[in-house]
Amino acid sequence: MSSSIVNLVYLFAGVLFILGIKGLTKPATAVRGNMLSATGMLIAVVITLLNSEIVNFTYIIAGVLFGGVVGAFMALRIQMTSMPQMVALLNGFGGGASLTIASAEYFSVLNIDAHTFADLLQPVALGADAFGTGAEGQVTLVSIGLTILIGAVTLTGSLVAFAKLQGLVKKNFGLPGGPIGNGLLLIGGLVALGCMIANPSQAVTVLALIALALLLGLFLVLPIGGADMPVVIALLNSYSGLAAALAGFILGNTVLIVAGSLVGTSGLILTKIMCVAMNRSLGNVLFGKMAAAGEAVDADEIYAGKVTSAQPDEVAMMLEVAKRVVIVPGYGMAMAQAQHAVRELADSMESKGIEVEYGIHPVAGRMPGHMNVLLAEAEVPYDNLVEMDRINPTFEDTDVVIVIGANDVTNPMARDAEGSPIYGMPILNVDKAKNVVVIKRSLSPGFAGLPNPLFAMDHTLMVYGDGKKAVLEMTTALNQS
Amino acid sequence: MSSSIVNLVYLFAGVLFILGIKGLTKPATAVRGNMLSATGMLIAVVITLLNSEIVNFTYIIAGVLFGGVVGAFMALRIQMTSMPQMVALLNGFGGGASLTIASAEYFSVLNIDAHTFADLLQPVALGADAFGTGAEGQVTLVSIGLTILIGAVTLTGSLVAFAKLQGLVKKNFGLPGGPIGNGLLLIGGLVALGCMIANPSQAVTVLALIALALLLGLFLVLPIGGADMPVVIALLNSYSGLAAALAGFILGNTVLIVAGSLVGTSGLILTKIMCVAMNRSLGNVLFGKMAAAGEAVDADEIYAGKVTSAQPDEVAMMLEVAKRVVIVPGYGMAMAQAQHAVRELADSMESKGIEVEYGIHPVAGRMPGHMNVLLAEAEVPYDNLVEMDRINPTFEDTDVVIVIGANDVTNPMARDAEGSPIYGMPILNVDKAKNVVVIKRSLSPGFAGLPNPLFAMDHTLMVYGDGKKAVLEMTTALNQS
Amino acid sequence: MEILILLLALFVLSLFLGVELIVKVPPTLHTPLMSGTNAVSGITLVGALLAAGSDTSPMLVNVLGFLAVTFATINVIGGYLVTNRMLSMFKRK
Amino acid sequence: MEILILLLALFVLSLFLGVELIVKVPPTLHTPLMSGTNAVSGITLVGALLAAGSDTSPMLVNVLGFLAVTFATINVIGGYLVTNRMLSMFKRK
Ligand SMILES: NC(=O)c1ccc[n+]([C@@H]2O[C@H](COP(=O)([O-])OP(=O)(O)OC[C@H]3O[C@@H](n4cnc5c(N)ncnc54)[C@H](OP(=O)(O)O)[C@@H]3O)[C@@H](O)[C@H]2O)c1
Ligand SMILES: NC(=O)c1ccc[n+]([C@@H]2O[C@H](COP(=O)([O-])OP(=O)(O)OC[C@H]3O[C@@H](n4cnc5c(N)ncnc54)[C@H](OP(=O)(O)O)[C@@H]3O)[C@@H](O)[C@H]2O)c1
Repeated sequence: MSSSIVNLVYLFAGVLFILGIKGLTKPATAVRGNMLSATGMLIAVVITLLNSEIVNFTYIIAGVLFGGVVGAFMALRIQMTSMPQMVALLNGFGGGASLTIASAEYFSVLNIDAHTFADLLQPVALGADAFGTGAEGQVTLVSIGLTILIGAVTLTGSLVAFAKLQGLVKKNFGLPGGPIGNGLLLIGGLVALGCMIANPSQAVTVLALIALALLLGLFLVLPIGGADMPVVIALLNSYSGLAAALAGFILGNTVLIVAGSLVGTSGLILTKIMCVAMNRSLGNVLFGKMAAAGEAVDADEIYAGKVTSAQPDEVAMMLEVAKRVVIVPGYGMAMAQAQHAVRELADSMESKGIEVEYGIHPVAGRMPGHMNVLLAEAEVPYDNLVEMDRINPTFEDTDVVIVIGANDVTNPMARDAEGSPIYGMPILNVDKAKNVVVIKRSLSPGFAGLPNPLFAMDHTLMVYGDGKKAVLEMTTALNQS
Repeated sequence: MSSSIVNLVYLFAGVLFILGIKGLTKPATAVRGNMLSATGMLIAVVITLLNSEIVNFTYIIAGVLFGGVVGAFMALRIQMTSMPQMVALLNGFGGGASLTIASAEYFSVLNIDAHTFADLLQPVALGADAFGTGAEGQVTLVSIGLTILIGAVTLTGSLVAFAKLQGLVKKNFGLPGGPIGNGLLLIGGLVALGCMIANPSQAVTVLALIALALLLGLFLVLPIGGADMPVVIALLNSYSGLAAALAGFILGNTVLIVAGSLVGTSGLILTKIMCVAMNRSLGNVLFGKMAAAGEAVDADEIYAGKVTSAQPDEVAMMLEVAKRVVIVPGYGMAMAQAQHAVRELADSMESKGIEVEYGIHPVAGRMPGHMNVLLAEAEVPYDNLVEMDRINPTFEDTDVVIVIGANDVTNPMARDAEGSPIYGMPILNVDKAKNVVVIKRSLSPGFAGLPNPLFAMDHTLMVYGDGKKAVLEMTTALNQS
Repeated sequence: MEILILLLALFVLSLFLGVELIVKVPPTLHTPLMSGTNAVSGITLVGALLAAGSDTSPMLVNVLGFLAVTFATINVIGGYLVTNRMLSMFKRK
Repeated sequence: MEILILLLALFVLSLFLGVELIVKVPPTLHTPLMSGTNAVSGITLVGALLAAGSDTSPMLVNVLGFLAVTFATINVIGGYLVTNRMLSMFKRK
């Protein structure tokens, strides 16, 4: 197989990735886009396997079989509500792949026949141009080092993110000194990288780089709160793309560069979208805590004596006379797995001639588009899912808003209370509706840890209970009436 | 200057071109975008001049001075209404540049010291790898040949387009056999190209290619009607971009490839937009006439006794009591240079509290965005220029529509008369407004050569006269009232 | 060196293209976008195959290659499958 | 050959990027877009300079180079100036 044909095929695979992402810009073409992208991957893999440099298929077959089974099992078994964890985990594996590839590339040049760990630490006699002549050798070395650094940070960082989202790690703790400790780790890593470039024959520099980078990933993410994980994942996703692009520079491979850059920009843009929607800077997410409330807000003072609660059947009576209802889902709907119940409630209302729409906040839930995926699972047509900017003007003409498991994204303090930590975050103005029904288990706060004055408003009714159960009861009551 | 620095600078220039076109996606950033793009050009030129290969500056200085003076003179003197001609002419020069560069590249390899034309025709002793070894040599030769072909077609084609728009050439005529004659020319050109690749030492093949391609450009555009020139220009614009990109392959130059492809796509997309807006296929524009009317429409029958005409001061009285007026400009506004007069009329109406908007059809006038440029020249803010899709639903609430020099883009036959040659072309539904005032010199048809039933409608008033004069009179009458 | 600059040019253009494409993805599809691009980043599988399949390299390289192939395959298979599962749930009214 | 493929890759990516960028240009700016891209296509000036400035080539090449420089310069200067003239007329309310 001539190398130019291989390269042409790689270019073709790159085009398929581009077309795949283009497909993702519309729901109607998204499935096909994903298929195109997968086809590009298949083509790239097949042409690589036909490449004459590959002679030993043992490790490849073992790896593909093992990885394929694990990947397929995870993908087919995961519940839609656990999507954030899944993405975190996959992302970690991507980082791991970059890390191991770059290391393999390095050690294949060193050509150490190591049987014990100590063998690795022996310096090797290496020609000056082992990694390529002149500037090219430098670039290759820098790329290897950066790929290792980024890949390792992505690996451990994503695993921590996974553990936090899965509830395996609950505490947020970091190195003593916080960002300073991490800064020292980073500096250490960069020093190791520098030593490696200056003296590539010393494998110990690379081992140090790997170790420091793995630790860095760990301690970068451990201090960050579980709810901020989506931002972290998007950022790490972008890193893993960059690592792939860098690997492309090492191997002189166009498809790695194209695909890696696409992933890199995607992660960065999603990160930015989330930060804007939360009205926080990326620095604040990564290194800060939520800004301490200007004046501590006293939940009791806000709620005392002003909260009205109701039973699901009372709400059903209210729905009966409504013309237009908007459903606002949040993280609690995912927790309660209430998406199917919500769809049934909406169906039941629609069969009574009530106009029903869903108001979707860009950061409702725990990852971008989280609510859309859950409601799509429950077969809610995506035309009914209305974005914040378009639903907000309609609340004044809405008879009842049903807020299910959403909290922060409806908190009027974000709009009115200057000095509040979430002040300035754009919200769904559900309080402008004629009646508001809030379904949650208690008055306890959401992700931002703040009380919500919405719950104490005159036209708000609280329905306490698990989201799924409450909604099911409402539907039953509505159907019987 | 090391060649890698030069190449990096070229890449930077390419990025500036990209940013420049990105700037053009919003009116607010467009000026800056154009500056960025021009800066990219400057940088690319300067770094090229610093390149050590350039030793003889005589021809360069002469060319730049001469070209610069001519270009600047044209750009600063041209009237906004003659913009289509200007673009055609510039485009032709672009094609000419590609043609001459590729020829120069060819002859510099041949290295003929020609003093008479006959010298050129002598075959030259040429090494097998004169244009590069193996496949690279082939690709270079193909690129040279294609660049010459495309460049020459662009050159003469654009010059004809210019002559037609300027009214220098009025007749539409082609080779005997129409498309067949052109097909033969194209085949001849391709044969010459093939001979040149097979036997590059024979300069006569290249000379034949140039001659055939120049003729092809001529006879491709001569048969096309003057009003279709914008489509032709956009297409030739796209060709000149492709020629530049091909030249990039010859020279192995990134910035030529990037810039050339951007121009190529731009031209193609504009061509497509125009064809869609006219509801005609590209093939129909290039090779067909407007489809003959299914049943010949008799203008007399449509107009006889049904057309009401009015004087400008009668219209002014009508405007006085209007709440909302929409102005629909067309090619006639450009012809009459009435854009400033129209702005004054709008100002005068607005000062009386009337809401005024402009309805802009995508192919009103003779090039895409033609009306926008003219009205911008008259300092109409671009927020007031409303696109077809957005203005159409508002006509029902509009008291008076003033159609000035527009015809086809308001013709209800496009909507209602199946079988009409313009049937299916999206139009401005001005006939839905309460009153329609049409300013033109007569009942004669527009570009499509069709009568317009709008003129015969009960709620339509025709104001006969030159566009500028009629509008000025209206303004005077309105101001006096 | 010239090749490096061309690779760099490719990188820069891909970044621009990435930005233009991704900003067009509607919020509805942001979760599938994340998992889908995740799968794309598994393109490192190509590099992994080269590392795992060489015969001239020492054992250590093959083992690293095996790990890389495993990781990248999980990423690719898992990413595409889960994205497909999500996307096929999206339905128009 | 490898360089050729990289150039081709660059070409393909630029085409994609071009499509994404150009479709975003609003109709208002279509005329300046035409003249502006026209100016960009004058980038052939770079090639023209190389052809006109070489000393080893025969006279004929220099003359062709001179023509190319002239044509390309008209294209560049004329295109940018006229685009700038048009664009500076566009004003917000
Ligand atoms: N989507 C993203 O991409 C993203 C990324 C980063 C951060 N965030 C942040 O996440 C937050 C999302 O806002 P949100 O309004 O969706 O959620 P939220 O503010 O975190 O509130 C969720 C609410 O759901 C309730 N809940 C939990 N389990 C429930 C169950 N089984 N049944 C019923 N209710 C239940 C909880 O109240 P009870 O305990 O009283 O039931 C809680 O108040 C925002 O602050 C946003 O900034 C989102
Ligand atoms: N814009 C583009 O990109 C583009 C490209 C290709 C083709 N086209 C075609 O061009 C046409 C554009 O439609 P349009 O409605 O703008 O123009 P039109 O249909 O060509 O009609 C222009 C009208 O202006 C009148 N007129 C000419 N000089 C005038 C003056 N001095 N004062 C007042 N009126 C004058 C003419 O009528 P009198 O002679 O009676 O005055 C004529 O009927 C469409 O058919 C379109 O398909 C446009």
